[in-house]
Amino acid sequence: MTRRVRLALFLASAVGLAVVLGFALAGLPGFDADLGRYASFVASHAVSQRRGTNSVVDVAFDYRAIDTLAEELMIFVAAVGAAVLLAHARDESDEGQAADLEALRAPSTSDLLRTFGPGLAAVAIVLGVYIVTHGHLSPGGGFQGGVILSTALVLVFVAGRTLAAARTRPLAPLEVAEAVGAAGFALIGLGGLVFASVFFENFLPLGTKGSLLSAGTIPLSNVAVGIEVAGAFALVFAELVDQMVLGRGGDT
Amino acid sequence: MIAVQWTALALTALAGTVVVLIREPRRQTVASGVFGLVLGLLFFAFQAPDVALSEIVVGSVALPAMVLLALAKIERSE
Amino acid sequence: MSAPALVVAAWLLLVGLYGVVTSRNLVHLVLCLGVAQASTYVLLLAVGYRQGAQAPIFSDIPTSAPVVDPVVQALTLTDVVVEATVSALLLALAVQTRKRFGTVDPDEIGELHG
Amino acid sequence: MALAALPVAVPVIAATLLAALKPFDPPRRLVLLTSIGTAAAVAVFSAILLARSGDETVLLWFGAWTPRDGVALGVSFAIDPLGAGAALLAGTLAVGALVFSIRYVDPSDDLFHALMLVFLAGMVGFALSGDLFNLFVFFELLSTSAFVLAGYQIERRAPLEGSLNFAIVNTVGSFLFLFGIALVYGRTGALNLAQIGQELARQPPDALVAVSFALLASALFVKAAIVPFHFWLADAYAVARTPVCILFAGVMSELGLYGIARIWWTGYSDALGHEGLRAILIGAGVLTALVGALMALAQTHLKRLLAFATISYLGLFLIGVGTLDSDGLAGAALFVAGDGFLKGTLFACVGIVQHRLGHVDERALQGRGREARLVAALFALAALGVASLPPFGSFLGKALLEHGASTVGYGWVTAVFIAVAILTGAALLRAAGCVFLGLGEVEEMEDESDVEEGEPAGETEPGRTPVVMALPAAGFLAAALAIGVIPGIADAAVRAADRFLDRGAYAGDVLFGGSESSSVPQPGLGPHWYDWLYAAISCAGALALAWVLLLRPAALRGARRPLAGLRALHSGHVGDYVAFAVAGAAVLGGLCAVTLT
Repeated sequence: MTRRVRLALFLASAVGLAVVLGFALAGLPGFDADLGRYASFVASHAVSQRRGTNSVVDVAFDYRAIDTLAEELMIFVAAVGAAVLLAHARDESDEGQAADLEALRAPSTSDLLRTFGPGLAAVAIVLGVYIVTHGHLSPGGGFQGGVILSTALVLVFVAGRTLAAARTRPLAPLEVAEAVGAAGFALIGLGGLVFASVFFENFLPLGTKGSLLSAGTIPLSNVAVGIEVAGAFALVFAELVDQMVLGRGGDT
Repeated sequence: MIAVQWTALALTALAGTVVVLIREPRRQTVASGVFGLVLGLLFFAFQAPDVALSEIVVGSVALPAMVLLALAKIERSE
Repeated sequence: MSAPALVVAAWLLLVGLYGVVTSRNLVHLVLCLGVAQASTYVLLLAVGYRQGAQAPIFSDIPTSAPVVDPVVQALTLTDVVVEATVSALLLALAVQTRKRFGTVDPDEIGELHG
Repeated sequence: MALAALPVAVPVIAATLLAALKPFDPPRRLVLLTSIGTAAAVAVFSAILLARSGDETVLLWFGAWTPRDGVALGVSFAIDPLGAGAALLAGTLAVGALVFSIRYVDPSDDLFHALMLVFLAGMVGFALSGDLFNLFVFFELLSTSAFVLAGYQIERRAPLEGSLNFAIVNTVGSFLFLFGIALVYGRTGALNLAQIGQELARQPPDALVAVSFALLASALFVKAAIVPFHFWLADAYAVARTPVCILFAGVMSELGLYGIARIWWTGYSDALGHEGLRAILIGAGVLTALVGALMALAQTHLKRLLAFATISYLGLFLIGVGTLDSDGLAGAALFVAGDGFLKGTLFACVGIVQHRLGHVDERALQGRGREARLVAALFALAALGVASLPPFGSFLGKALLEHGASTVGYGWVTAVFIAVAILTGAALLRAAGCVFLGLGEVEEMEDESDVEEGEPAGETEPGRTPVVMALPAAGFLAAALAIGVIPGIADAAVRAADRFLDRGAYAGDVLFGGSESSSVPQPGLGPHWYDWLYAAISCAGALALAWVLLLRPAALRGARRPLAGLRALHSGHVGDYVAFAVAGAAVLGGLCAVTLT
């Protein structure tokens, strides 16, 4: 199709879809309706059943933990996939690799980042760990904290330290972290089957509401997910940085 | 609806449209980061702090970082 | 009074898809997909929002307080992760596309046809 | 049953542990044994579930969150024979595909196996789940792993483009899925399919309910490659590695149709009109079947040919689902299983040809397959099986399906089935005649880029077929045959379909711990004399048309021009594909809103 035909087809269809959606959305309840039965049950029982004060995390990591397992596996696949999809580019520019790493160490990385990188990374690590471990109490959790932690890892990368020290497998610790984190969450689910009776059933003491060690397996799951997400996102960043660095060597 | 929600909704629609209309990738990435922040604000206004935090770390930190790294690669080979 | 939020959700979906269909650059396309994806967050949260209710986090409020729907928020969290993963994969593909085809313009990538 | 979590949990844990070991360079033998063993375990678990679910729905509430007063708190696997059967099909094909990959895949990329296992876990989870949002996450999980698997040969251009188109179009589909979920959740406040069904049955149908179903169906149509959502499939399947193609064509696309049937029968069947939906689904199925068959005829790239044959048959399966009848659904299930194994054989044969000769295009292969007699025989038999040669499973399934269609007043679809069997069978047999017998006059290749392959050319072994490649090909063919001849399988399928269609019984089992089934099981009928006649016409027609195509091509020159227009639509441009998908969603949404309420 030519660009014009494609646009015409899309615009006509979009108008049609807008009309259809308009009719459908008009049937939704307003902001003054009562909550659905599922939602109101969770809202009124989550804290007493789970002792975690953040009912969103209670849903994500307990009532619907299997959803979150599949979601964590998606992150796992994304990290593995980014490595796979970017792998062959690296093979090609092998010759330039050593020189690239040299180049990265010296003037190409901004001195500012190299100086303040570790400090920023430390802040990000503290913040990330806090958000991961307090997911069951306050907004946050393994995913959000994990992404923040991954930026810390990237700051270390961009500061040129890890890459410069790279030998054969600079990314191995990240690969292990993301896989072990994902496996850990699945094993927590399996723990429910082994120590209780059903996959993902809680098998730890619930503790008292509001304390750090409460809500049974939820904080543990958050830590596993945090490790996985931090490793996975850092891996994706690192793969792209790797691409950038090596690409420069190959093309100039 | 209260004023904050109205404002956040209007800003969201605007920012989303701007992201689509900017065709220059680097500026678009910046716009996309702003869009992520605006969405985060909207989600706070809709009493969803967990989602807001997620959207901010993904939409304004992780995604723009990935895009900029990818762009650096794409443009460098030109 | 939920109409404005629903209109914004539908708008983001359509405008994002418009960007996808007309895109001349895969990186631009990925960000447009992100806009369309954001429509689903807005819609889900709008479905769960209740006027005057608070966030479903009971550290500072009694468990009897009216709260917005915690379930849709958990769903939206998953949705945000989906966006991040798909974007990462598509960006990796875009980088490779640049390498193999010398372009990131969908109009000029024409290996498969018929 | 608590063990029902294992067919998902085991591959997940195995995959993540394989990835965790990767930096330590585990021995290749260990990786292969783990992955094949895990897939075999999934197949065994699924078979157990299939046996256990024969009499009552096998229920698993994750986290032990059983429902309270008819409100589902957690996520359930609600397993009946059709779901367990789909999981079993996925597990079995995965075993074959992984065995096939022993000789095929570059030893260096060991994460291939981890990805295959996650992909398998996603498919099994999708087949077993009884929760709408959980269906979505498993759907996304299998999609994301599929994007990566499709693009594995990333140093080549075609896989890259195929993977891109696949990822973008499917992601647009997932937005539609989420809109559908948000709408139905807003209305019912429920995510569990049984609970959604209970809530929707209580209220009069309106645009919201109809459109939410249409959006869910659109998303699943993308996966199931129904016209006009189908464009990405040929691009992705033509370029992926053979073991991946076996799973894509044999079970992944079919799961999209399974999802539509599951969502309709558990959630919407007592809320929306059946007549309207029947017309819509059968219409879409007929269109898809014909487009796929015609496009298959126009291909010379063997994998692309198989991809369009897959699209064509997905259309036929949709007709079966669309009869909204237990015979039709039972027939479709058997047809899917039989055809899935036949497609496995065909893809494996093409993979062997590629491995031995380094090409997958007829024009480069003409007559070069003369030595490969075993492969030729397997390919030709499977091609005739596709054209519904008795007693393959495809014959039995198709006969049952056509019986279902005629009981709901759509007997005329038999003509479509025969036409599609002739066209697709002829395309496959023509390819076989060209490659293995050297028949026909082959046009010059227009440009070199067309023959770019999905596999590394360096590892060809012209002399012989490796055992690990021949074994899956033959095994799949035997399985396709077994589905056609196991005594009582048609009865069992009809009983399973009857239960699948019984929304009240499903809801009772899931939400209230058991129920009396209201349906009276009727014995499934074996093929009638006219089914044998149809099969004879299909096979003879396919052979005759293949003969004409190979030896008298001039007779059909006139058909080129109309076909060229159809081919031009398959442009490879992702913008086109997305525009068509949006158009499809708008049309489907409009039709559902008008006819179902």
